[in-house]
Amino acid sequence: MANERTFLLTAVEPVATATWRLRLSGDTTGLCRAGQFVMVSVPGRYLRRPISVCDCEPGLLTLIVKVMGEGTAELVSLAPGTPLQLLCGLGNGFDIEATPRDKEAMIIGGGVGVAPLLLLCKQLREADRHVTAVLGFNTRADIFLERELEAAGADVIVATADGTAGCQGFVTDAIRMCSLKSDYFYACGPRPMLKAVCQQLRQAGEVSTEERMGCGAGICYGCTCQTTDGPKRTCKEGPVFKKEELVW
Amino acid sequence: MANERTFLLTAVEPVATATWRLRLSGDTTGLCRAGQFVMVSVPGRYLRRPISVCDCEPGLLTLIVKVMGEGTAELVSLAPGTPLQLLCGLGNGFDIEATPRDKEAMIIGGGVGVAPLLLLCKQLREADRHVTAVLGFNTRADIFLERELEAAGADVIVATADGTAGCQGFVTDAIRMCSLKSDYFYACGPRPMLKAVCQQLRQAGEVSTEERMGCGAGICYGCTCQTTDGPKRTCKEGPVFKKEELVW
Amino acid sequence: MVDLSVNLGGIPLDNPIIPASGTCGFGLELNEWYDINILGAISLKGTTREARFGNALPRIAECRQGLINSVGLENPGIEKLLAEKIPALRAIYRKPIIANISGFCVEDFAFCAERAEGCADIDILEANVSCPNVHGGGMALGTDPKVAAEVTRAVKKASSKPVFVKLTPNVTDITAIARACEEAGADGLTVINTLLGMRIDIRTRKPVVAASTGGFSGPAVFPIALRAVWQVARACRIPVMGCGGVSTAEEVIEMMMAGASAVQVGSANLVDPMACKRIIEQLPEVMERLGLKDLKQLKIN
Amino acid sequence: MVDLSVNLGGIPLDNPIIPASGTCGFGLELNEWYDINILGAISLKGTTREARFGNALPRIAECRQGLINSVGLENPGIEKLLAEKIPALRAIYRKPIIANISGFCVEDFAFCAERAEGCADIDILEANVSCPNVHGGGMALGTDPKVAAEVTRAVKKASSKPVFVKLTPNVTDITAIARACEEAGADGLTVINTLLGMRIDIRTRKPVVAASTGGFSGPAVFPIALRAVWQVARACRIPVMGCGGVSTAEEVIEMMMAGASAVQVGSANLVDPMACKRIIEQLPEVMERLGLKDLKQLKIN
Repeated sequence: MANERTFLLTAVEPVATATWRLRLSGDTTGLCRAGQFVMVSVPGRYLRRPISVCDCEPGLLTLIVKVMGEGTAELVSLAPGTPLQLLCGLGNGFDIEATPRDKEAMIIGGGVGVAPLLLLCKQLREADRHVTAVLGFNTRADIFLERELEAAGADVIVATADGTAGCQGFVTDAIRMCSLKSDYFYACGPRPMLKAVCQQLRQAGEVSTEERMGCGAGICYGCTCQTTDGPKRTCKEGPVFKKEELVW
Repeated sequence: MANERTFLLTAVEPVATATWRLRLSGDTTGLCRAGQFVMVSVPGRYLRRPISVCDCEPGLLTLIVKVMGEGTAELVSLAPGTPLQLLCGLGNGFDIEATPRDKEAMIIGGGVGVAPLLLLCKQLREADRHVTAVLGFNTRADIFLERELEAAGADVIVATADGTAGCQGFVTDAIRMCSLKSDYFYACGPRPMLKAVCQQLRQAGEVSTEERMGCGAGICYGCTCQTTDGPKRTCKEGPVFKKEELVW
Repeated sequence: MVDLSVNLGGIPLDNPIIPASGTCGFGLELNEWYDINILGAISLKGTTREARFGNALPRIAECRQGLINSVGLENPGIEKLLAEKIPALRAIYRKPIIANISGFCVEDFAFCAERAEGCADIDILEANVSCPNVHGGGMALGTDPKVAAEVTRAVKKASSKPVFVKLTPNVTDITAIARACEEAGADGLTVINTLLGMRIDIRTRKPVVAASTGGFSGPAVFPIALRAVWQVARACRIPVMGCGGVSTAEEVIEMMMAGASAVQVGSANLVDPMACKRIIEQLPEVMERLGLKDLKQLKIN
Repeated sequence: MVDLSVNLGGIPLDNPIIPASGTCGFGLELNEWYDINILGAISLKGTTREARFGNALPRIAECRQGLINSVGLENPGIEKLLAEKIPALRAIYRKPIIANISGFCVEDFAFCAERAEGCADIDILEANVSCPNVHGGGMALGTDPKVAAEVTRAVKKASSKPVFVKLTPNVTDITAIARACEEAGADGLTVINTLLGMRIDIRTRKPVVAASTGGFSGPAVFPIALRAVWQVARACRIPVMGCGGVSTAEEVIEMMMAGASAVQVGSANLVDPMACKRIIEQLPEVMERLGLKDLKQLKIN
């Protein structure tokens, strides 16, 4: 259930170009559904920032923050020891059970959208699903989480748009070139990537979408998107939607 | 000349009820005119706070802050080591030369208005004027700067409204009861005290007034008061006015 | 012990705190964060005759001490409000329910009021003639005293419930609109809705919200809201629900000193879903510090 | 190297930064903090026919990200402006001088404009029909398109100098006032003056400023100012000086994207007398980051 908790920022580490890993210590009880997000208060900014959970172990929350503007820049410049107020356990999260037991799950991420795949991978593996991770970045310097996903038991394929690492092209190119198969897919990343993935893959799947949010708690209706099942709040009924719900 | 300087807060010490001494280290060159004030930026507050200079030695500025509202409360709760942006050298300050050499100056303060008397006393003594300090407080627990003024060479008389220390009554009562004489006076404190002092004392003198300020730099005309010489800005032509200029 | 209760034009409230329309969904969303029975009342998301998706995304822009929203009255329509949303809320919530209704012409308001009349769970109707996010209606209805009065009369005629008209600050003289509504029979006024605002993304050179402009709210607008409440409370005899930028117990009391009988808390809920709870918990301490035993007759001149 | 120069309706400025009337005194006060010849131009404190003390004290109330002032047009009168203030300023300052004139009726404005006509050191007249702090005049003149147009015509008739009319945001439709001024011959518009605001001291239970209400300004009002500039720049062809809550170089560029030809910086000067200098120094870096070579044609649709 959604609630407010105070975490202590314990480390801020660069993991790729303009991309930082924030480690937070605090009570993580009941927060470990992959694909959920937190709303983080940034000192001096009015609105909280939605950030998807990258990893969650007892007492330790890991977030990946891409610096997009002044708010995120301030967030990654906070000193270790700073207390952070988080709204936790937001959104629906991924559906692990949607991949049949002992079957193949493909997890696909683009850019900072790779972040939630780590916890997702761990939970799929714990539930005895096979996992192939396909990660798309613009260039070698943007790559992050590759080794962590491997360590978590995924077969990892990297694609870079400029070919500086892995397959050259987008995640959809990598999937086609490597003839990757799966029974179900999970995707997170920029909208054009999500659209291409949904159009290319024949199997069922779900994607985590991103919209500019107000409250992150289903209250303001600022992030409502149209779905085949009517309007839905990205922060509440989402951010994960089934492939067939999405209207492109 | 007025300018902006950054000081480092080195100590915050309680000196009386809700009254704190702030010690700041930084460049004090040219800032040592008694009766001038600084405008202090308080984190999270829009307007700066005007605070009169209590003492000024090379590299060290001393301010006395009375907690009146949220802004001043935040100011005295800042941690030593916090950098503070100050607009310095504001206002006209006291006129030391107005007391003839080797003559008697009376310096009169009420409540937090006692603060600027320390630097004033030091400068009068350096310029070979005799100094009697008359300090008025509500009660014993409010008293501050008594010993510092004695150490600076003043004869110090304290009055408390409730009689818990020194003479019972207001500064005007103490002056009358002790038959204190002087050739010139300087006063700083609440408006009713300043009015009573100006009406009771026959000799010439000057008083430092207080008004709610916007900029403190003569720019906004928020603190203009009427004087016998026309409207004057408290922050610029003041805060010190000759007794005969004041309109009560 | 201090007494937090207030009287909103004959309706007793346990305390003056009311989450504002559009910042608490239909109640259940807020109840996930705390038991909403602690509230004085609740004002539900603005509802129109037909369901609406609202404006294109993005609909949110951040500002200093505030935000711009251009949601544009997304809502499931009055029938779904009455058939689903209100019964679901009433099942868990015992305090007054304020149904906020909106429309694009006088008839829309009359229709919604008439439908709401049959719903015993609605305690107050709030007629929103001040939404800045819809074209040909919304705010336009609330900027002309004659039209605002017409809406008021139509709603009053269709309903026996107490009717509060929610006013826009985007006018030359809010007291003229307020008096027109009072003369037309309004039982009270909600002052104020959002201010028309805008932000541009200097990187993309486009307005931040797709609708270009939107409603600006948050602590930044508090001094404007307070002034409007003070003006309206002096100009009218009917009660005022103060609204605009309130996020602390001190600001609640300041609003009531300006003349508000109850206080709506809006944007604060969006950055802190527990804002109303915190304010209600802070109120006794602030009242004690100020020497206030209750919240009656705080209004100044 | 980036080019900071702009053209304000035919008047070339080295850069778009202009300290707003009422936030830079008569120029010399600001020159104590830095050499004001770095400014694009300067708009002097509002001046009336006769000298004025202004409103009773206190005149200042703090707000979140802003302040309320109720100075009430304190000024030495037009004769002293021309005889003392402007010659003293011109002795040390070579850039355009904007004389801000105000009054309580059309004739007051005509009188000031006529007197200013003889002063070659004044480059632009700014007719302030929007001061919220004086009764029976001030803002009242700027809330009616017809009256605003009358003031504009009177000032234009009395003077051959470029005339900018400074508009109030406290109106239902600022574009109606703007268009009326344009049709009456205004050479440009300053958008916006302060918003009517209020604060109450909950300890003393009195309004913080003696005049009860005052003009609210500061970063809090930026989204409202930006919206007004955007609306006016779309509705009129004459140039707009954007004004309201600007305190960073980024906000200057946002204002210009909304349609401002130059940007006035107001309250920022009161908390930081060096604000304009800092903004001018920041501008090149921000422009380079955005890939802007100059500040021309930034306006979006």
